Amino acid sequence: MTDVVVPETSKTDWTSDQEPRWCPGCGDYSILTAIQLMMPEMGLRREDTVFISGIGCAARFPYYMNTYGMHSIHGRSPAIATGLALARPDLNIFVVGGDGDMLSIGGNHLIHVLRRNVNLTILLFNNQIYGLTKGQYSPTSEIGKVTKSTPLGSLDEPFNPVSLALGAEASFVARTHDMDRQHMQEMIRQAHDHDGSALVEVFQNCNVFNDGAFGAITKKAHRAEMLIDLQAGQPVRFGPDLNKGVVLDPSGCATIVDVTPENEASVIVHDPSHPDPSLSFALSRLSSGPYEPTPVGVFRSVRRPDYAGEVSRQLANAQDTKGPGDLGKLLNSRPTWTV
Amino acid sequence: MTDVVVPETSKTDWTSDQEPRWCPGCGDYSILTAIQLMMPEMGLRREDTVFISGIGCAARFPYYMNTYGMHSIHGRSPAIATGLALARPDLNIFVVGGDGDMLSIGGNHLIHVLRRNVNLTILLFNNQIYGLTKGQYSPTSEIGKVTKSTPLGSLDEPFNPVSLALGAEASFVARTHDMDRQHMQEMIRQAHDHDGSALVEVFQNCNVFNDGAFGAITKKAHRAEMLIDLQAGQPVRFGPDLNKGVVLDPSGCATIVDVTPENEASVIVHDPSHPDPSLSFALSRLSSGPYEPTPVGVFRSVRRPDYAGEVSRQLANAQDTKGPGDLGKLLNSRPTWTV
Amino acid sequence: MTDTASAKTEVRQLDSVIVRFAGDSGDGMQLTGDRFSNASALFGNDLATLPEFPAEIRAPQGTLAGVSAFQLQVASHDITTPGDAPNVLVAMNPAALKKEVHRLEPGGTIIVNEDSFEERNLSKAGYAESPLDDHSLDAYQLFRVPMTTITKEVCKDLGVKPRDAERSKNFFALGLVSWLYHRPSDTTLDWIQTKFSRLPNVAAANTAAYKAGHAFGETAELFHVSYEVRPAQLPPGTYTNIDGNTALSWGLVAAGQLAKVPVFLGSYPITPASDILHELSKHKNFGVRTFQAEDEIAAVGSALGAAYGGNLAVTTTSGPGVALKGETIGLAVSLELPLLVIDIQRGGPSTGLPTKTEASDLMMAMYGRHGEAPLPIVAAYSAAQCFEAAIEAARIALKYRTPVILLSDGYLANGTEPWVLPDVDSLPDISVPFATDTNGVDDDGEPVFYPYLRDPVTLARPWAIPGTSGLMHRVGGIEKEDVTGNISYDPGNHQLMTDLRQAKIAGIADDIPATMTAGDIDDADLLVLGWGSTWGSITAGMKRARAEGHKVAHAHLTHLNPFPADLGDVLLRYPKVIVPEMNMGQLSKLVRAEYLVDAASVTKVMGQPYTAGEIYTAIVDALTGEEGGNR
Amino acid sequence: MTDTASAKTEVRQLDSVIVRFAGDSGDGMQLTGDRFSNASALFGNDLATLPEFPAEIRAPQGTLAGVSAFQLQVASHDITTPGDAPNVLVAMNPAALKKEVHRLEPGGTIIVNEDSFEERNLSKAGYAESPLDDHSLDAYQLFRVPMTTITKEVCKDLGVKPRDAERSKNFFALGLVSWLYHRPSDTTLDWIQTKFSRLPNVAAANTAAYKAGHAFGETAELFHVSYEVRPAQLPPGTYTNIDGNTALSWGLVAAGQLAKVPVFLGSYPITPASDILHELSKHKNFGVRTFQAEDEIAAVGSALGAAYGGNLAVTTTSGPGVALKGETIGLAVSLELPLLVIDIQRGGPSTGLPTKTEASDLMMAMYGRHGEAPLPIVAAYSAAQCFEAAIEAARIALKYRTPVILLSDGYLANGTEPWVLPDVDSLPDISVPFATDTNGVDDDGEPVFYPYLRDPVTLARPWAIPGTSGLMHRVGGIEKEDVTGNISYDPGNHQLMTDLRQAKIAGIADDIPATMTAGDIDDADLLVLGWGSTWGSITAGMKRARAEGHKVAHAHLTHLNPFPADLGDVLLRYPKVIVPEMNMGQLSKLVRAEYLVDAASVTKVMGQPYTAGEIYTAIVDALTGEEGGNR
Ligand SMILES: Cc1ncc(C[n+]2csc(CCOP(=O)(O)OP(=O)(O)O)c2C)c(N)n1
Ligand SMILES: Cc1ncc(C[n+]2csc(CCOP(=O)(O)OP(=O)(O)O)c2C)c(N)n1
Ligand code: SF4
Ligand code: SF4
Ligand SMILES: [Mg+2]
Ligand SMILES: [Mg+2]
Repeated sequence: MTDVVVPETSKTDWTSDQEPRWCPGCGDYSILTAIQLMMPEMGLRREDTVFISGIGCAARFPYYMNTYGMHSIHGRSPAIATGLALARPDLNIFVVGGDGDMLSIGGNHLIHVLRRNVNLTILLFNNQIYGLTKGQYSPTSEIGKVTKSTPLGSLDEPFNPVSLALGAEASFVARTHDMDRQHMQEMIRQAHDHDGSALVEVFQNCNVFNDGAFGAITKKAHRAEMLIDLQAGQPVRFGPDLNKGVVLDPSGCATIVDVTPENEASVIVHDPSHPDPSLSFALSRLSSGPYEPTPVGVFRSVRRPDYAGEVSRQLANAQDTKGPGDLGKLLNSRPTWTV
Repeated sequence: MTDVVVPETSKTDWTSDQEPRWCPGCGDYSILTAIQLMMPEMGLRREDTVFISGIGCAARFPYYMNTYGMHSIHGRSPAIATGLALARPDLNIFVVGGDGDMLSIGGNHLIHVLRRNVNLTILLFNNQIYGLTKGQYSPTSEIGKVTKSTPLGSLDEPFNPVSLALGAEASFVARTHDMDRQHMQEMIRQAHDHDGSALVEVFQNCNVFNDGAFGAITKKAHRAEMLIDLQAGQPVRFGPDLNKGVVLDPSGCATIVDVTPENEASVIVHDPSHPDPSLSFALSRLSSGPYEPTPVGVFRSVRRPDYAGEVSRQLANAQDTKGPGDLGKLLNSRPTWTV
Repeated sequence: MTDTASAKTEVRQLDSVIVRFAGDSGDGMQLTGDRFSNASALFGNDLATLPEFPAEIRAPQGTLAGVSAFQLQVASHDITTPGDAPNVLVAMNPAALKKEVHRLEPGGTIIVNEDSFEERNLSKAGYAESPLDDHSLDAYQLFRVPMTTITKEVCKDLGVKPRDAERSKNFFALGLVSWLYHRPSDTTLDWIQTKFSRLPNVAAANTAAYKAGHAFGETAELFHVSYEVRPAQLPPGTYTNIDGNTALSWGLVAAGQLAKVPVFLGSYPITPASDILHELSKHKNFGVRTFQAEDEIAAVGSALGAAYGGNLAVTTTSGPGVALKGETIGLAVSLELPLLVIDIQRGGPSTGLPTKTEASDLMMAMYGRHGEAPLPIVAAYSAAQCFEAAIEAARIALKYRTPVILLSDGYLANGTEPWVLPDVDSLPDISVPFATDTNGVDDDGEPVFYPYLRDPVTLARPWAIPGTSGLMHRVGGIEKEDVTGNISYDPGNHQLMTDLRQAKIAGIADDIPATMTAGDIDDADLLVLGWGSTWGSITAGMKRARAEGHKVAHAHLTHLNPFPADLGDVLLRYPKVIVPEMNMGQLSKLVRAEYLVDAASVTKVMGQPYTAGEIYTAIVDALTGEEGGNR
Repeated sequence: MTDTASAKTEVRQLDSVIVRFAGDSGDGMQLTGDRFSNASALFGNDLATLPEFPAEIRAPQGTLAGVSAFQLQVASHDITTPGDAPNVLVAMNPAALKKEVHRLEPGGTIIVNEDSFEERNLSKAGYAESPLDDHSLDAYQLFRVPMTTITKEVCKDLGVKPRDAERSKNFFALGLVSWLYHRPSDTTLDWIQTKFSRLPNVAAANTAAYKAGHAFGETAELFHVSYEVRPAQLPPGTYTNIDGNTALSWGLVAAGQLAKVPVFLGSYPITPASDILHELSKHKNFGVRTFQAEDEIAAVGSALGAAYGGNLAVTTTSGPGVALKGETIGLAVSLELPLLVIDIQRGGPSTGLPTKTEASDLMMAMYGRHGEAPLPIVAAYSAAQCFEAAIEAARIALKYRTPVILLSDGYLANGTEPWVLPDVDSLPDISVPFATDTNGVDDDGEPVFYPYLRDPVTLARPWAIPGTSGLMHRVGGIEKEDVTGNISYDPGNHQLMTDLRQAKIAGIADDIPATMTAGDIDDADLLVLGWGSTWGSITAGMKRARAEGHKVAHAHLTHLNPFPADLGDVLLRYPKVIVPEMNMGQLSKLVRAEYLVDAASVTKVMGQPYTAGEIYTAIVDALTGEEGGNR
């Protein structure tokens, strides 16, 4: 709000007096820590920072941040945050929610916020389950999932949140996971730096209702083989000795190959800032569940005018053109007569 | 319902006694005619056919079809149709709505129906405007659109309905327009034949509030140059002498080129049934507004189990395993004691 | 062109006249009515209007379903309704005649566009034979005017295509009726020039048609009498003719200025509320932000977000939209943030009658949320008063940090009346301070901010907006501990907070005006209790009853929750109470429950406002013992 | 192992006993309570239970917020509540003791897990000093039992890891209390074997812990008295111990069978309603389809679609979900299709107290839709009666082709009681025929189907489902013409349809049982009017008052809209009426408005059911003139 230097803060400054109420061992703790450690580094002011969430375990997040915050209702955080962002383009607004909150009941608000490019950093804690309501399947649960509401297995094809966001014109989409603090922090930093909506999918372990959902790719021992670390300007390679690479096959699909001197040149060079999201989309299709090599990192990051900024610009223009509002003039703007 | 031969019908059999209440010249009329002419050809029974709609000009559609029908509430037709499809997998269910109905308020239901693959033929009449409420911009209106609610021009990036559907795991996505009856009918036929959700975007002219929105591509004189007719198994070529073609550039984006003997082989061969939607997605990005060459036809058509069928299968299995439900047994299924 | 009638015709003075224009949706009847109203307003009459149009953009041409009508009353005295039975019906086609003629006063005047009474149109309207020829209209004064023919004729030399020329026939009708009632022509002709400045052909055709109509009246020897309605003796001031939605929009702009905070509107289009979105989106230079959301839930959500950010947050909609917003409004009740929810009511249930009026959302406004979620309800009672109602609703929302539901309806929204412009400087200051400082100390004596520490008088909690250093806090929809606002599942705390939320709203009764009463306040035999847009009809109906010597009082509620503190006393003052409502008896239920008063319900759910006559009849019935009853 | 106490201890006979188990969320208190209940049920006691748990999956360990409790009353006679003040409190940690001890009866028994009273836990609970040592509990009988230590000890040789062994300490507590109250052990031990058949280690540990607890009671010389509660003299029949949500689910399964149509459930998970979705999804072999929708709007939408297709369509939710479903329920009112909307109420407003009970959605059920959209409301009054209530709600929905709201609440949902299983053959046939033929002729004499031609008695319209040849028709939310169902904006038709929709619902009054009354029906000085889950507390509270000679009657409503036809007469029979509700007075408002009866509201909004004592006090206060008042 003022233009003095942002005072230095530490993790404790960003920690509220409320004790987290997540299950012991929940992945949400590590995300919280990562963010609390990250805030001082990003040089934000606590009073200019707001966390908005819906309902769910993930959505308890704002209570634990010593910032402004609102724990709203299920699914509506992107809409509420949009209003706040439009009213107050000066704030740093984070939106936090689970896969049920943001992709089930809140799916529409999410895709609309992404296409509008409202200046929000959106953290989607994807644990592929409904945690707070004690274990029903979610829109990211794999087909055949046996849960309380699907004793014979679920039948619904899950969303791939990255594909969905890209299809919804998102200008920034990234993916990370709760086992790698540094990577999480890097994604969140980039998302926050981005003008407009930035969606970060965080694979998050719910150790009570869906334990180990991402173990096959996020366990330290599997990471080299199973995580494809997307880096802007770099060939998309992974594996212990970067012996694997991703190429585009003739049908336009991203495919994993063993990199050889012959095919090395055809390995895709990742360009998240390409105006056309097609290649990012193709990369998002590499894995349809966390059992195959899965890309993490920034899929897409393109500049587009931020919605709240544009709204403000229209207001400023209107004031420039018409002069500041004059109530008396307004009331007299239709034909009048005097008695 | 019965297995006797479907009696032959004609357009009048499919026409209800209600006079259409659209503006003279509205594109909805030609879509209605196309469908009324099409139904007899598809060999459907009227009593087994249901049209479900939300609210909007487009959504008046069911009233004019001599079938079962429901004109429901704004945005909810995909949800209502899902329930009907699950309860009655024997029916042919069509869902009709406008861009506001299906992509604004109803966006979430649409994307969930698509990922679930509920057996519905979904016709999205995209006129890039709110017709019934007299001309506000819609989620498909181009940026800068001056409407009643955006006197200084709209600021929202529009959805590309095809991209959105592909990002939402749709198994069938097509696009057509209200000026070409044959093409409309072909798309609708294929959509109806598809098992699971089939989305057909129909460019539709609202001659009162957004006249000529698609004129640049759908006027007869422009079609050869501006419509890219996607045909399964065929190279993606267009232009008066098919002199233009679509290739994939190294960054994975679909690009239009003048076809030469040298590059002819690299012209994309369209494969809507490819399990990976990446190339279909790339094709959907060719045009971001109806001023550039725009693909029409079937973008994607892959087989995936139909949701309602799967639900029925689980029921049948349960009956096979447990025997048909016995109420007395159920009541006695917890520990009991007798007084 | 002159404003006085030609010498041949007699000029009669009238106190008031009721005119109804009716035609096909494409015939421009709304525009015609609007112009007639404006000319009358500028001439100095008091007036009230009632536009009525079909829900379709354009229903099938020539059919009954496609008829669009506009009724207005102009008077030389203070009036409050568009009148009951029209004196004149202008019918542009057979369907319009068929659908509207039953409304006309006995012996009233019918002016038809004779050209349109050809076979196709007659049959579309369901006439086997032309009513112009079968004596079925003998009880009326029928004037057959070949409007289309003459209009085409006068446009011939203007270079206008015949089809376009035909479109101007409504201006012919307007010219004719303007002549008949001595309306000034300048206002209308000027308006044509301005409006169609970019389409000179159209301007020329409309002007020619208007003048032809006017001349036709003067010269055709068809009309032997013309009428004059003198300017009304309205209180001095500068007037404008205004509809409810515009007045409401301006009230919101004003409220922002008076509260010294930016206005934020989150809305999703819906009839009959959309025009508020349209109007507010024109006033960006007032710092007004408008956001067309993806649906009503996002609309109210965005408004709540803006409220949290310190804006005067508004969401506008109609019944179906309010039904969708219930959960978020409940959150606003729990968060105790200021929020204006504006419901322009229309015919229900479900999609109902989208373009028709009704006032059947009162109970939803009271109770349409889960749990105990009380909030204040304000209702506008006339088109012009929507301005004041918006400011009052904003005042309450801001002062008490609460969502407020403001009820208007389709009749107020689209109807117009002259409005004496308020002196801007006399408008109230409704600003409230944001919290800027800590307001307590914690156990260790450190200063802290308690987001739920209440003002002892208003019980409002502090409004501390993001960006304020040192006041960081979290709010949410789970029950909050008193004072600290932290999550609390404590049984006693939940009771306390529930009691506090209720007491806060109940306490507003001391901060609102006493019940507005009129008529035989001291010695009436009957009280007519109303709310919302029935004000005009009740006023007019009561006038009629009192003119006949009946002793009747009228109490009208602008605040539906809480009720004015004196309402119980007011109700008990009269031996009988009737409550006419455009619903099935919603307010009557509320006052019966609250005061155990046998308030009899009078109901009308027909998509149209009460006529003065209906109210008059209800009054007489109640006084003669046939009380209550429907319609 | 024996079910009789050892010789050393005296055995006292009790009529009833109230036990409360309390511990950390991770301590398995719900399971412990559940097992104790089941053993008691199978032993033949009457019983009622009240589980209470935090909203978090697992709140911070050892804190007050993390305490989970389970109270039950077992009795040798007919009881209707889980009891007021527990006779015994089992506290597994300091937080549980701190939070729960105030409930205990004077001189009541406290059994603590002594091991957990170490510094860290004490300080988490906010104890400066151990309450076991500071004489603060001197007014009670305190038993300190080293449950953790003994449990670990007996598990030592079972090959169970110490951490896992510790987890079995709740079975130690269960064993001990089972000994104290002479509960049969076999039921519990058998259950352990079955439940943990795949985890033999766990089964062994739990068994060992249970037996150790039992043995501890018998041998430790700590307890000098043990208690026996004889089986209750319940009416003959086969019983099962059932919670409200299961009873309700089974009622829905039964309703489908009785209606001879498939059941469709469209639902979105929400506490405390989710278990109905879970339960119904197990019964696919009954042809029950369950669909977990993307949100509540889709849930009710899908149900409406299934209703249109001819299913018995149901949607289950809690308050926030009903708030979202309002618009679609309004459509169902307009379409006149059968639809069950089930609201398991919880503490509000907004997210409120998700795991706590409240009955504050009655007004929303009545009025939570725009326009005039009346619908029937049924409320369950006990856990077991949820079965019947579901069938009754389905009966009304099907017969009258209308959405019905069925209200239950968190207390009924999770609480259990013995239920005498109904004879399946005695259940009513609630099937209704689908329309199969045309029902009129058009102007040309051709047979046609009129979708809004009503049954003259029920006013229900025909239910013609897709697939029926010759009956194709369209329905929608815009106002429909009487009989034909075509879109109609006609004013008179709208009034007619509004009247018809209201008359249809009002007419159901003739098709429901008379008001359920009990107590001094003929000569009471006071009527206690209740609805929903207060039935048990009112019954118990009234019993107490009548035992003291007060003349009190109890009327309990299972149908809230319309009211039973005789309700007005019932109310007028008594000089005073009080209405205790778990809200701020919602039913009292409805009856006051309807009957102008001065029904005084008694309110409790604390997330907990009324105790019998609170009702008793309200009765005495009312009789002695201190009527009404809160709590
Ligand atoms: C309107 C509404 N519907 C349903 C619920 C119940 N509910 C709370 S959280 C939740 C889903 C939780 O899943 P997710 O969003 O994935 O978050 P997680 O708990 O897994 O972090 C549901 C269904 C609610 N609170 N409000
Ligand atoms: C809940 C609700 N919100 C808003 C409306 C008002 N409304 C009716 S149709 C419509 C949008 C129409 O646009 P579209 O869906 O594109 O259909 P079109 O008229 O263009 O065919 C709106 C906003 C409504 N009927 N119900
Ligand atoms: S239920 Fe799952 S997501 Fe929720 S707090 Fe526990 S471990 Fe975390
Ligand atoms: S407003 Fe537009 S979309 Fe609606 S009927 Fe008229 S032309 Fe068609
Ligand atoms: Mg989740
Ligand atoms: Mg549209």
